Amino acid sequence: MKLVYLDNAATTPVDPRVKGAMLPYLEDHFGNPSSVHSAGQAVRHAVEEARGSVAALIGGRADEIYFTSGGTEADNWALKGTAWAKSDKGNHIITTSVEHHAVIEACHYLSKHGFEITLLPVDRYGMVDPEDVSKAVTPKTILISVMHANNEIGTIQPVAEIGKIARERGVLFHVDAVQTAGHLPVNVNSLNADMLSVSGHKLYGPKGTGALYIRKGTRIDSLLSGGSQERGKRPGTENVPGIVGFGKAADIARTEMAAETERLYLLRDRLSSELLDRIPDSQLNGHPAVRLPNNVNISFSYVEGESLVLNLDFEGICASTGSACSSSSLEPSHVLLACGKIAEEAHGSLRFSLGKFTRDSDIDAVIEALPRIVKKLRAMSPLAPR
Amino acid sequence: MKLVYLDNAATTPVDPRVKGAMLPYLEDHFGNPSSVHSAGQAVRHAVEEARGSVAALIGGRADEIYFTSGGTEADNWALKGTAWAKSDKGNHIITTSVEHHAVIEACHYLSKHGFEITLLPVDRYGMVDPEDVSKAVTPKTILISVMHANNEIGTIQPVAEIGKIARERGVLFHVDAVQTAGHLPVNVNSLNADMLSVSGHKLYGPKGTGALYIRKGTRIDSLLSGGSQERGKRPGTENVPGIVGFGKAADIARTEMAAETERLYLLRDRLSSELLDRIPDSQLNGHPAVRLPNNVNISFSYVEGESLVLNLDFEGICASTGSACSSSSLEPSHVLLACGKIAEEAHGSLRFSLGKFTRDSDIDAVIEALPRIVKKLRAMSPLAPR
Amino acid sequence: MTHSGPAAYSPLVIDHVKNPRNIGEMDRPDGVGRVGNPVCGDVMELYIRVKDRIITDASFKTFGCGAAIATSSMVTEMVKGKTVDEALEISNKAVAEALGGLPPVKMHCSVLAEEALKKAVENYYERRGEKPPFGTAVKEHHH
Amino acid sequence: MTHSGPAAYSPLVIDHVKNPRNIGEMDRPDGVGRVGNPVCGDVMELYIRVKDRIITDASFKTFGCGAAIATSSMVTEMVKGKTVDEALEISNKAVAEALGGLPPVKMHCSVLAEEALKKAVENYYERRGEKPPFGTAVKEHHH
Ligand SMILES: Cc1ncc(COP(=O)(O)O)c(C=O)c1O
Ligand SMILES: Cc1ncc(COP(=O)(O)O)c(C=O)c1O
Ligand code: FES
Ligand code: FES
Repeated sequence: MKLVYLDNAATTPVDPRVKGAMLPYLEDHFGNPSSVHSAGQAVRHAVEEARGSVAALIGGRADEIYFTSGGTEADNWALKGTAWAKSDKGNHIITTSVEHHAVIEACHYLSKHGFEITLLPVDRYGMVDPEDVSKAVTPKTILISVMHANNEIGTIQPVAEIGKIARERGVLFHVDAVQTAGHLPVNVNSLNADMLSVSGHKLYGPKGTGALYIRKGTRIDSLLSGGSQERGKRPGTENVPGIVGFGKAADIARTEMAAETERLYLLRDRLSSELLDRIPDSQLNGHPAVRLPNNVNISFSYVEGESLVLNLDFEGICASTGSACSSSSLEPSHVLLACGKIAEEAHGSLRFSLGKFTRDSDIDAVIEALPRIVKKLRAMSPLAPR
Repeated sequence: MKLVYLDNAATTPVDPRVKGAMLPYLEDHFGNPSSVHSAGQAVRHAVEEARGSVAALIGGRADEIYFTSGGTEADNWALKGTAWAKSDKGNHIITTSVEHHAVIEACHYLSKHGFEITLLPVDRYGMVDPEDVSKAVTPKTILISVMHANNEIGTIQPVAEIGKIARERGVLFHVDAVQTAGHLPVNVNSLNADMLSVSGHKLYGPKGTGALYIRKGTRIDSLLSGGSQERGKRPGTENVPGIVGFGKAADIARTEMAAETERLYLLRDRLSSELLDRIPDSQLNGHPAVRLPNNVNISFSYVEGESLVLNLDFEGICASTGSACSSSSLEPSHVLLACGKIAEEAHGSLRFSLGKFTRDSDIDAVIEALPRIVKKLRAMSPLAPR
Repeated sequence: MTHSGPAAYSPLVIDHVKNPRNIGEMDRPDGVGRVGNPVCGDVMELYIRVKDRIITDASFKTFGCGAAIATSSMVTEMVKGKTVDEALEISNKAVAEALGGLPPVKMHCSVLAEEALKKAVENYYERRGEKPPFGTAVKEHHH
Repeated sequence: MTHSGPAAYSPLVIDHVKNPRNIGEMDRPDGVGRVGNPVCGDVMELYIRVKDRIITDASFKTFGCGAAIATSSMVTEMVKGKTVDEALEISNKAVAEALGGLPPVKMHCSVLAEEALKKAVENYYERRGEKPPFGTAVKEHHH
């Protein structure tokens, strides 16, 4: 069965060109970039080239890019590293109620260590009001952290406006751009971002790679202590093949983004309007217009998310549900609840995230299968009107 | 020019079988192991299999293995995670003066946060006295951290004895086994280790992978906050191809270790005795017998380490120097100083670390080249006797 | 990408999610049990038909995850032919085992099936004006 | 594995480490400068021969890293033909530039070369019983 993979927000396949770029560094070029000898220096150059590629993708300078093990580490570093470095200045951090767990949980951790966290509300589309950010700033505020786009519902936040406020108020600004870098234009300067998180495996690069952009002059503590890698800020032998692949993925994304985005908008809108048309009692989650080009998130009343995902999987379609019912907690998606959904609706949400390997036929497959599946599940749901 | 790679303690080449195991996870099996659908579950199995392989390598249970981005993260997690989790019980940590920077600097960080660190001395072979460990324990001691074998001079520490002391005194015990796991038998139970660090790229696995063994029931804080990966203790999308490769490398190491070790002892001893014979004013660093099967570390009076490394490199030989003269600090190796070497000698040390791709001809190449090189450098050294 | 089956579910669980047995409301059942809470993402309704104290038929309706669906489906299979009192002996563990096991995080879903069955039997006794052979009613499924 | 050259050194630095120019002690030099400290891992000795205030020959001995060797070697090349006063103008930056640049962490090594040269010229003036045209002696190279 050909797989219809529509879970690109969870992770993307590695672009064959990325794999091609990585292979030499899994074989011949295995040196440690910190080594003085040629075997080490051969790979040092490759790491620095990749740094330039990631910098170019987000409009930063190469010496402001620090490679990490992924988006989670980048987010944790930005939040905790700033908190510890600035604890003499204040203890207040502003973020939103729809951030990724990596940010929310880092804030939770900090709140147990004496920091005060403001979780800003969002409107029913999941959008933050910059006014609210402005009002939340106090003399004790040391950091504002807002995601560029939401991973579940795709809503794009007004980060440029928020960055302007942060700059005016003299507060550091971190942007979690894990879902946008490589997919939409991201520029640390127009966003006034002091820190920005990127993850390699969300843009057709390898898993286990990520980066934190740290604007020159920004005070931040390191999470890890050790050797002098990454200019002493992030020790540990560099994941060279991963970094090289991440750099290649950044290069490809930068040059192909514009055309790809246009293509995705068409696929996305067709998928979303067909499903909403064909399936009664369904509603789009997230902002109808200001959303990621690859995200379709719909709630289907009376049915539960995981059973939707399973039934789609039986037909070779990979999607995901925001409902955390599949984890040990029975909490529905914190994002959908923040948008004002009742728990029952939140449990029945389904996310399709398109990617560059998505074709028209993939969309057709979903449009054909899902109405049948929803019907079947509703027939056995004790909540559906009889 | 064929490369004579004798820097396996810095990093190892990836075993072709490891690369073979990884490739499918860079191509077809790209799913996110946390995803419910088949694309995710296909890789979930592979991650759990790798966990079993790493567990088997160190005699632990699979559910006591937590994958990290490398040895540095594992060390930092063990030290800082224990310190924060146990700060209600005490604030004293015992370690040695010859640990890797990942441990030493983590301790330095903790000392700035109210923890008291005892850096135990070593004898002239770099070995810790278990008696000293025993004497250093106070009611406030929460952790003892001792490396299994030293990465610079190869000396193997009496970790089993130290583990026994730790257990008797009710203190947690962490072992940095980055240089031994996969090279010598390591067993968390016979070592009485509560935590143990491993790094993938030191045992013919991929860079960007590592693991911390955490004995069931050990209280430890997480360094990263976020999703529920690694049973909630180490969030972030798993580096699947890396983890699979790490697992494969662990399997290979476990089955081939005994034969490989025997082979290395012979090569090691030939290299070391020939060099000491042929080059006057040279002395072996580290313990003459209780040392890693792959480590030869020699100081050559009157010459500096980096210039030795460079001149060897001109002849296609990759080695390293413990001297940190190549970094911005001019400090000589903290390990050699701890062994009582004077700085001048410490600056002239050279480390050859053999590996499973090392052949007799590689040893021959060094034996031929190095006497010439030392002679050349001594001829231009203002310190050499005229 | 191979297609190895979703979740960490056993093949039998998958089979029951794919083809749930005994779906649907029952016409004039002899006992009905409803447990769960839509807020928690799971609601289960279980119907039994009883003749001479023997459960001759069972069916269900479920809103919930794969494990919830599979355990509902399996429990309706398991009770058929059993006496109502035998049915009360069916534990959530037995249902999970009959399915070839459940992932640890999904064990709580099998509790729903056990509770729904107990409630249906309780309801059967109630309808007959009898007292069920157990002390107190099953507690509500709260989170 | 390709062999692309070690360290982050320029090809010219590598060339000077491979084939250092003007190695060795000089027989009856007109000026000698010794700087550095074995404890720090670097000691440099620079010898000059001077005729009519023009440096006709220079040589060195160096214990140190690649950058230390290359800058020693390069500075002995650069001073030949210059007057002693012109030699005093040679900065560490000029030496590094002549070598095609040095990695940032290695710039401090080039300071050694500048200082050794200054000391050699100073020593030349001393031997002649003259005062050098600069105020104070170069400071010792401390870390
Ligand atoms: C918005 C956002 N932030 C952070 C992360 C964490 O990234 P990673 O999985 O690379 O650790 C993700 C992806 O899971 C994400 O979508
Ligand atoms: C003893 C020891 N501990 C820790 C490390 C750090 O491991 P990694 O480079 O994988 O972060 C190393 C290697 O550099 C090591 O030799
Ligand atoms: S019913 Fe919600 S997790 Fe199973
Ligand atoms: S002389 Fe020591 S680093 Fe150059």
